[in-house]
Amino acid sequence: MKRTTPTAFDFFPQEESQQTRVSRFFEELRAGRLSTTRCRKDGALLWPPRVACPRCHGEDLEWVELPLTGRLYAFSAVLVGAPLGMEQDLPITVGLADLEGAPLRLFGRIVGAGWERLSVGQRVRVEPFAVPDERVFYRFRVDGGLAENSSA
Amino acid sequence: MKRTTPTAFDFFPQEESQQTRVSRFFEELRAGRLSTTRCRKDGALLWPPRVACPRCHGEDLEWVELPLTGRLYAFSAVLVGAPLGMEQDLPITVGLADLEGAPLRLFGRIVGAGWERLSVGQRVRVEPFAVPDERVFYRFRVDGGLAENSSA
Amino acid sequence: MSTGRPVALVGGASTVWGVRAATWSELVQEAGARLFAAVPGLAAADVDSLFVGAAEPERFAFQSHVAPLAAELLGLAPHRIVQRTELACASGQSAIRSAYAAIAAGLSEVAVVLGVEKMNLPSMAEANTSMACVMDRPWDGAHGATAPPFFAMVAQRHMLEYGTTPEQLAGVSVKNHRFANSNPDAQFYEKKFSREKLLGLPLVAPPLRLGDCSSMTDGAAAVVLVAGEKARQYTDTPAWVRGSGQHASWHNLANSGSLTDWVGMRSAAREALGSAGITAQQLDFAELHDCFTISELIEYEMLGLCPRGQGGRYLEEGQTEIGGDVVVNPRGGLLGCGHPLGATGVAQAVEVYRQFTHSVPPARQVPDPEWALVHNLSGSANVHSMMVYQRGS
Amino acid sequence: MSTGRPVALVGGASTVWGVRAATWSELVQEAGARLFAAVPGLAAADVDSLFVGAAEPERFAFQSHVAPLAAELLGLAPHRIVQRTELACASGQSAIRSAYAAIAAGLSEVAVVLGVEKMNLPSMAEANTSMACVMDRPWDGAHGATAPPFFAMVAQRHMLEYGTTPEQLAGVSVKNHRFANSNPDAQFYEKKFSREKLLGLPLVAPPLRLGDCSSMTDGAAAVVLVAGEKARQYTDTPAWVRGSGQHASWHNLANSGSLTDWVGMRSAAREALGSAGITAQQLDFAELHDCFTISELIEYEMLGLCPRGQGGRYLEEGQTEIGGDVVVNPRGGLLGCGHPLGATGVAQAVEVYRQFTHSVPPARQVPDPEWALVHNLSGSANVHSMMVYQRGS
Ligand SMILES: [Zn+2]
Ligand SMILES: [Zn+2]
Repeated sequence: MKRTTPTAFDFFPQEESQQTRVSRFFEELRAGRLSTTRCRKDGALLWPPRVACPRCHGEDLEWVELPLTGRLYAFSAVLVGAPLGMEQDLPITVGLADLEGAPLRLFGRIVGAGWERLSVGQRVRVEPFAVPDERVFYRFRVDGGLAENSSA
Repeated sequence: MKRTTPTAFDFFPQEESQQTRVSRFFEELRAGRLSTTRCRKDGALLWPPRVACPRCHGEDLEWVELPLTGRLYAFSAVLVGAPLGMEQDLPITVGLADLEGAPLRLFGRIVGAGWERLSVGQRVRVEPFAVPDERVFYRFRVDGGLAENSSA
Repeated sequence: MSTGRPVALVGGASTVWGVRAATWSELVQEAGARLFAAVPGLAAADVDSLFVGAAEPERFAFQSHVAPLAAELLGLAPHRIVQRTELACASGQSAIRSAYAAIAAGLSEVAVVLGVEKMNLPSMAEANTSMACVMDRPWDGAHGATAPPFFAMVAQRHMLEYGTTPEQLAGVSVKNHRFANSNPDAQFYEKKFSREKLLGLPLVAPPLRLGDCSSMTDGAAAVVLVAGEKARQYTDTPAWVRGSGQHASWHNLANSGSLTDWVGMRSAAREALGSAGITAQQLDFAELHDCFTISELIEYEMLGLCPRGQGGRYLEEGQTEIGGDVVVNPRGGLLGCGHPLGATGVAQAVEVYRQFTHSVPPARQVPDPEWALVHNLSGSANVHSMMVYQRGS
Repeated sequence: MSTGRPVALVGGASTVWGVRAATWSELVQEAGARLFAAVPGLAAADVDSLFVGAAEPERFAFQSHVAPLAAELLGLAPHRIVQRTELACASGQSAIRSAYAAIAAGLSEVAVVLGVEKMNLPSMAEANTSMACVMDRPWDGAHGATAPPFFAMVAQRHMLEYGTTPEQLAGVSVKNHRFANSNPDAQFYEKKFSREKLLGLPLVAPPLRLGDCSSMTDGAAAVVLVAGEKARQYTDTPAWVRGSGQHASWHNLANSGSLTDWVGMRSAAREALGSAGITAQQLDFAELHDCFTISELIEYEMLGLCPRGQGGRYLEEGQTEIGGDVVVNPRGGLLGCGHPLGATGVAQAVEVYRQFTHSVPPARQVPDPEWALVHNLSGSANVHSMMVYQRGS
């Protein structure tokens, strides 16, 4: 499907090496892996994937794989006011999740349960999903059952 | 025709009184008249149509009709690099024309002859034309024959 | 504090804000007409510089290079400095700060600052799309996130960590809408909101309801800043710029740290109040950036007006009403006035001048104010901008 | 001239410019890495302010609120001033001017200025659409006008009024491309252009051919400005800011007046040279805004380097080559380096520092330069921005 309407994604696909120096992130994601870059000099784990380290300003970075599970630190949902091309997706549930085993709090869309059934601490799993124009992105899927009580 | 692709026009029609305080310009143009506003206090002829006078900062303006003929002060043409939605129009000839009988040098697109056949001083006539989404705008049409020699 | 020349704000004006049947350029013209009417001593020929605060004219109005366009619309021909500043929701204050620096440095004598935004488009989905690019767009915005879900998460954490209630959130909205009922420029000038009504409005991003969120608004505002020695040519009551502070620390949401401890605001407050040589308790009123109700509660805490987590209680005690510790948002705030991104910071400064000159309706007049603070956050509260003004006499 | 503190530019760096397989944020990161490598004394913790020059990130990169995003990418946490300035093609210089004012006013001690633009998109029609909004978009841009046809009309009038020839226009391009062949950061570093070749390239907007027009370019550049007393901590050869000037007079094309007499540039030159206390003839080199070949010829005239209408002859005499009166665009100009809108003005300042420190290849080194001028026009040459630098020793 060819999209010409602006959405919150790039207007034109820019996930390939002709457009970005971190195309490997998207290649890995297609293969089901979440990855980012880490500075070889000072060990800083960088998100999103970088081409220079903001701590030491060096450019010697390496790719590392990230864990695929995390627990919600906070969440909400867009009930009205979606961007173009996303109106049909309402409500759009989103949240911040602390990855299990990596010092990273990741933001993303949540699927698998509406906001009314979620609570802080809920376990989620990172998964890739297809975006029009042969793109890929990641989202959270509710994982391992829902807690009894809802905090929202 | 419904357009969602950006062009050099407003993305959405904004010629009605629900969107602009100078909707009268477009109404007049539909009727074949070119108009603008003039300051009642100091007589300043304002282009494009204004809602406040930049000279005296008053808001007491009146609508006046402008002449429909002018002579080219300068012109050129876009041969490559058109905006979205205008690619099929290349080459796009444009120019500045001194209106005959009003102290105004108007910019606009020129139709009726390509840039190769125009010269400075060429007479042009202002005409309305239809823009998708039931909009209207003005352009210049080459008027009264072409000069012998071309200056471009 | 600047080591340069003293700088005074000597007047200002605002258009009517709301869903306006007017284009970007028409709003600018209205602001110009009202500014020159409000500051009779102002002559266009004396204005050497123009600073425009505008967040996204490239998207909302499909217009770039907006500073010289605004100059033409205002009938100005700036020959010292002409520029537009962008800092999302704080674009207006950013323009004022630039004018302040230029005058303090001796690079300008008389500067006009214009703030403007046209946000209500025939397609609101297009407008919402534009709001998604205030955050780290490819990595956060692409998930569909705009401001409401972010501040909703902030509210969720504040409720979880401190027990803040929906009723306390609504209390902010009640107060600011009540003040807006005395402000004819406000988007919600004529609309009344009780706590009960607010708590019954639909959810926008849980736990935030419609009344917890500021609006998409069309509007413009303008002020005049001059070198100190020229101030008396324009007014008997200049508003002196006495302090400023600003802080940016992160952008991508992964790097936000605690959602309820806004370290950038604490840093900006230290700089702004410290350079003015006062404490927060000495303020007579403050224009705080209530883009959402939760924002204002946390801002009380970050300013040091109350202990961490006690913003809701501080509000309920009435400490930010007229008669309390520090009046907050007598103009009506973003909640009551609307929030045309680039115009908000400038209109807050207009309110400072109006309060200092006792030229607002009694219902929102702060008694005999001497010190005022203006605050804007921008984006995901990852940037905080502040200025402190003192009334001259 | 500022009445504030002396301000020095103490170093800078540029990314490689061209059609880059890199995003907006990746260009920013590259500029940061190169800046910190080029200025070894620079510590992120000492940088109190960040000024970003960017023209249309909202459209080209669909990203707003770019100053704090850039801060995160550069590893900076500015706690004094953080803002982005927009002035279309002069956005980069506008950011430098803001840093200059802030430091002169005592509001900042150490400031980083970043200029950046990502212009090459998968759809160039989309990019061209964005360029149409630099002019008065609803009234002029809607006719399909972008910069090339406007400057083509300027060239047509200059040819008509003064007899300027296509060969003279091409001469500007020959000179600047030759300089760019000594600049590894330049978009056309490795491309050779003879006058014959240039005159055979296709017309873009008659009478302008491809070689008369600067390109759509991806690139970034950064510089460091500091309070005078701190300059020696960073360099033995500071570039002192000695003068500045700027002028905006109209926006809609109907209000342009003569296309060949740029009164705004004459005003800006008076201010900039006057505040520095020098004449144009005392300049050793100048970075002039050669967005199109005709621009550079008219700029010679408006600076007063030659009489009105004689720009073409002045070029042919070789007066703007090394060995002539005033070397113009030793960096390679916009024609040779490309023109990433927000980055251009910053890269010109980088060239000033490099020339002053004799750190460019001999083919473009100006002999022992002391005075330099940087000029940007923006839009339809309706705004002119200028700064004057003096080499410290
Ligand atoms: Zn590192
Ligand atoms: Zn008038």
